[in-house]
Amino acid sequence: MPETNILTTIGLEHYLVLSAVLFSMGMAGVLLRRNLIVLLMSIELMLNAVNISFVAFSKFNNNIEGQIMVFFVMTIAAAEAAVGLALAVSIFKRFKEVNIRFFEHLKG
Amino acid sequence: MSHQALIAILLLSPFVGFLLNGLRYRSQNYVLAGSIATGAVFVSFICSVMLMMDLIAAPADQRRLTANFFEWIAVGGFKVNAGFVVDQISSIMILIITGVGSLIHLFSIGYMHHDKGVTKYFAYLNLFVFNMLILVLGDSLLTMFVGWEGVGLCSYLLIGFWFSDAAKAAAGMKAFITNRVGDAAFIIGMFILFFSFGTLNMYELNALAPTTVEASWLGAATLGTLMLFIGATGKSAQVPLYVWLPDAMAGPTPVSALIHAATMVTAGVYMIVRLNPMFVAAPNTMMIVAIVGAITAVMAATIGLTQYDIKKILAYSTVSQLGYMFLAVGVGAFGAGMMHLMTHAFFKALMFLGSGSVIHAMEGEQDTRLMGGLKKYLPITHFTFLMGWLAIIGFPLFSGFFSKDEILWQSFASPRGSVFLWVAGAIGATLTAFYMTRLMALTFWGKSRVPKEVHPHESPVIMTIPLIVLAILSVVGGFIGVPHLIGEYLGHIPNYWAEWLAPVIKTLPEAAAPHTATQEWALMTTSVTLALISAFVAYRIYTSGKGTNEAIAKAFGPVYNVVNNKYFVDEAYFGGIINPLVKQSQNLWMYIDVNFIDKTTHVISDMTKGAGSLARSFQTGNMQQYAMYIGLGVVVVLTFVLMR
Amino acid sequence: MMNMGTTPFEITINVIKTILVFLMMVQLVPILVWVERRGSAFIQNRFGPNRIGPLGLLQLLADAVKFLTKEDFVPDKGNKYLFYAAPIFALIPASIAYMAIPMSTPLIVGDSKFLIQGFEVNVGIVFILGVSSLAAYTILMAGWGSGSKFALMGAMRAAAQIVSYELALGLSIVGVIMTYGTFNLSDMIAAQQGALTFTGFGSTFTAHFLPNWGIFYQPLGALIFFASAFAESNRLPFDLAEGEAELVAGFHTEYGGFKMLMFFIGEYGHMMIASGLFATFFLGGYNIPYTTVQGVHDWLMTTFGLSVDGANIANTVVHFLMYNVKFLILLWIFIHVRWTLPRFRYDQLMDLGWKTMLPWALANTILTSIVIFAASQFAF
Amino acid sequence: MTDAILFWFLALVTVCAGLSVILMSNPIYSALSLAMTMVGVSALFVTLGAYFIAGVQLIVYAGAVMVLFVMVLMLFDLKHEIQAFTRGKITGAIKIASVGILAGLVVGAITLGTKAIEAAKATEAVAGKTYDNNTMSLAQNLFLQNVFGFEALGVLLLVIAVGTVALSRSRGGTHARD
Repeated sequence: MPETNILTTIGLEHYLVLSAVLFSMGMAGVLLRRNLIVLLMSIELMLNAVNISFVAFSKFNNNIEGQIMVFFVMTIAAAEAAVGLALAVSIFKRFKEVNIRFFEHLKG
Repeated sequence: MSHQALIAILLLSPFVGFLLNGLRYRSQNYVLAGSIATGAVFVSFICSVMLMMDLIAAPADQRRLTANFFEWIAVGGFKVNAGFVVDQISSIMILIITGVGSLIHLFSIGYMHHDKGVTKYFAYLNLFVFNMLILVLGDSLLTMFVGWEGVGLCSYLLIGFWFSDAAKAAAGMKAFITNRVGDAAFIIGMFILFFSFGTLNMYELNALAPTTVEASWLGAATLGTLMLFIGATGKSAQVPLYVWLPDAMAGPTPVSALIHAATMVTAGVYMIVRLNPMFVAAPNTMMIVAIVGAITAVMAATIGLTQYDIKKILAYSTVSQLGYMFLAVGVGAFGAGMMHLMTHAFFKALMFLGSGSVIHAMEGEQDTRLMGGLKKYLPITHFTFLMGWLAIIGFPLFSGFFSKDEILWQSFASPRGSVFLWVAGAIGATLTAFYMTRLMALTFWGKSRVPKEVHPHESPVIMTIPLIVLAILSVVGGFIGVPHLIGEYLGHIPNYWAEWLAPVIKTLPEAAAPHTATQEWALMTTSVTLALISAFVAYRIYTSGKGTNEAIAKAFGPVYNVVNNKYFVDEAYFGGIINPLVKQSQNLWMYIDVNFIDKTTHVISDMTKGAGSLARSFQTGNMQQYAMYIGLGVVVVLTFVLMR
Repeated sequence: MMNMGTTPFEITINVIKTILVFLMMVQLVPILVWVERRGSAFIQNRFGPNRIGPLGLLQLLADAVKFLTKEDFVPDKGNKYLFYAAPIFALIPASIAYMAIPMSTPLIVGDSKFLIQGFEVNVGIVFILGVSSLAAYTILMAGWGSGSKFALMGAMRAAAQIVSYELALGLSIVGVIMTYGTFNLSDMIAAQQGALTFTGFGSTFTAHFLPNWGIFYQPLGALIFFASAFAESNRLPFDLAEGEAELVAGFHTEYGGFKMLMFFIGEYGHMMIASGLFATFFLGGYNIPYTTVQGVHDWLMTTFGLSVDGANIANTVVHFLMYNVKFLILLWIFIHVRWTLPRFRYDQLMDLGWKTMLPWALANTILTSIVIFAASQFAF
Repeated sequence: MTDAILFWFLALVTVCAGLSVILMSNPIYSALSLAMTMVGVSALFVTLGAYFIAGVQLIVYAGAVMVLFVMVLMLFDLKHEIQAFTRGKITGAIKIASVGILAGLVVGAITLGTKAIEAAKATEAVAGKTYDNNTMSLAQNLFLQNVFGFEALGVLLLVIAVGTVALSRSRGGTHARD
């Protein structure tokens, strides 16, 4: 394997590490934030991180299936965001509350 | 235009008609709906004629126009194309379907104009024509089955067209369920054929059919064709699955003419003719086909003797005539079977439309005991009905005469025929003459028994034109296939029909026993004479007013009772199959289900409940805690993977 | 994605060209403002600005000075950062998107080839749609940052309207994309040369009296695109966002001075994108009707005796003029519509978008795909 | 070299924007930062040669999904959260620790995994699928090999659309009947 400079030669690892960092940040957001909508946004962040690794694999493995997966992930993310926001809006309208701890009352 | 385009237009035209009417089904504009529907079928008819001319122009051994639109199913080695074929057999069928079909559509405009659901009615009718064309043109059994189910659906929809009447809705369901029994067998037949021959394409199947005759009952061809035939008994109303057809008369009368007389019910016959090499290779199946056909022909005819509903009589007559067709194909006379299919389509459609005209005139009354003497009110209907009557009783030189005579002769003379089959056929012919004459006498002749408040009137022109056209066809239609013997006698009329079908009909491998022309003349004369005598007797009885219900019942005693109750077949089905099934299901529910299955599930559910109350302590409702569990789980899994 | 050339010379030219396109876009705005004011005056039987300079043209300069010297005002309840950021962000999507529209045939001098557009994007349509969809943020930022109910309401309306009509807009283009089989705007324009020619069903029909424009293949798509473009650029009859009667001035109620001017540039930028895209998709782009690019090139060479390079340059100039003719006519239509049509009600606007435009655009897509499939499969 | 600069720049932008998504106490800033992240991710897709996906990312995520988020947040009109982060010191510590461990593990897995991939590639040589990176091949793959998934997603979207309308329908509004 030829000597490569980590700063100037960009390879698969770079994208994957970036993706991992973004994913962990999203995860931290989901675990730590209390605003329901910020939670949803953190999930979007995680999905985007995954998308980066998909496209990176697609490019470096010469396989277009990765981009197809991104396509699917985007669709599902859009669907999830739509439903999540609709739920958030209807709950907000009724209870004027977006704190995630409030939802403990829904456990039944 | 290329024949692919012609076939595409032929198929799509009724479908477009269906969409145009179906999408505005609430409309009550009967003129528009009727014009769209009739126009659509008429376009198909023109296409059929053009295709037929193409076929005639082609050399005799190349008469096959195919159109493969796309590959429909491809799973491993199993491939089915959306392929459609016009050849000698299907070209006749499409001409009948679209030709008779457009006449019946035309008739419907007049017949249904007062109905609120007229647009829906025409949409269904067009959908039926579309499905029937798929059934007929499909080049594989699966494509045929699509049409087969499609026509079943349309039949259900149209029988129950006036679904607000519970009895009529029930009749629709009865037809549907009875057909399901046959369809299951049809599917099994397809499985067997595909398993044994590796294809469902009918041309390939015919080419692959065993060349030697299968003596065993368990051969692939025998079992497969037998199953297909059981499917056909459902669709074509043969013993033992014929019970739905008489009830199907609950639908509008033009529907009975189109679906339950001219086209759909003949699908079984068509299927057998289409697969004739396969059936020829299975003599055991053919024997059963012939016997079932003969039994049906006689049994339905006897039931027809006692009915009083004008449409019921015609329905039993249809069942009986279908029995003839199966008798014909069962003894290997495929050409004769097809011929009778065609002539029957003409005269039975005519008679159904005629009965429709009568019912129209009687303001909805169907009971022949309240008719009589309608000849003077309905001259055109009477005259056309008369032509149909002459055709069906086999009056010499009318269309039914040629086809029925050919069937009777073949049932005797064919190597797979026998004298018993001929006797059954002759009895059937005699009975046919009797009950048809009875129908004529009760309806048109004799004294009027019409109630005072009803004023019969001749139907409008739009209804009488189809009657006249069909009457002409019923009279002259037979000359297209004049049997050799009579043809010679009448001045060397060649048998166009047999010549046309010869390339696609496989001749029986057995050598025919030698028969003389004298024998043929003798049998023909016998059957015709019997029919004419019985017709005369019936005329005398029923025009004199002696043929009342009570009089006949007294004369025949218990026999009348049995026949009048249709041999108690419906009751037998209820007592023998349906009620025990219901009862046993109830027993299963009351004892097995409650005591055994429910208790087992209760034990399991109690266990789950217990485990659940344990796991419940983890369910705090804090979503972020759940997410944390997931994260920790991922951490554990990843650690395990990395440490490995 | 962006091909900025290989030699330093080409790179320099390309960078300068990008800046030029941006400047051209920005400089067109004052002229359009003047045209709009004079045009509206003409339509309403008034004089309009006619005092300063010939035909009142110097009014623009005076306006600019006025805008620059106005007080830099921030509402007390507002959010300062968003309030400042919004007008700046308003410029970015509009200008980036506009740069991707080709304005003339590539200029070929010797071995160098220069595209007459900011930069070429292979998936041009997706790029332009994507970038211009970012415009919703500016409006939301402005509305929220102003800290005023009117501004927020206007922003909500505008954003909802943009998101809704983006669907119809995107779907109306799908038919075009399918017709030409490419996302590349230059390829699309190249496919619209000459006389109207339809190939399919195993034969070719040519209508010599019509140019080979997209509008003849996709009339419904063109109509929907045209209407959605009005909504996307918040112009009348869809300018609910700034309905004066109920919302004072919508999301830029609190803005004034230079920031207001930047919103103006953004709005006119969207108009220009819409006009440019409409010309590209449906009116043959920079093509001169009935001719091909090569045909014009040959004609220039034979008629004026130009060299190949000279003809190339002349060809580019001619086509650039042609593009601008179409572009300006479309811009005039935008202005004309604004001053002649009344405004919709908000529920009518939403109904039109979701219940009329969207289904029709979908129907157009399906119909187009069926026709394309049938034309390639069946021959009569 | 240029692609390295581009990558580091975009990585910086994305990570900074991502960080501000989870750190900003005003959810509107979070949302706007997330939009910025989306744009950055889209640009990263461009550096990876996935132009169409980049455009779709812009249209779907940045242009539609995030606009919805921002609109909803502005409708709620939450100026500041009183408490942005969860309380609970122990669980909080466990959460942060699990995230940290996760990140570390993933990075470790990547460095191990990519070496394995490189090794596998070296043995596999160049022979394999030719990677025709254009929209056409993407479309062909999507509509030939993955058409079932595509259709299933279509059904999902329909269900979601119906569900969302059912959820958010309310009395009043512009189309009130009662």
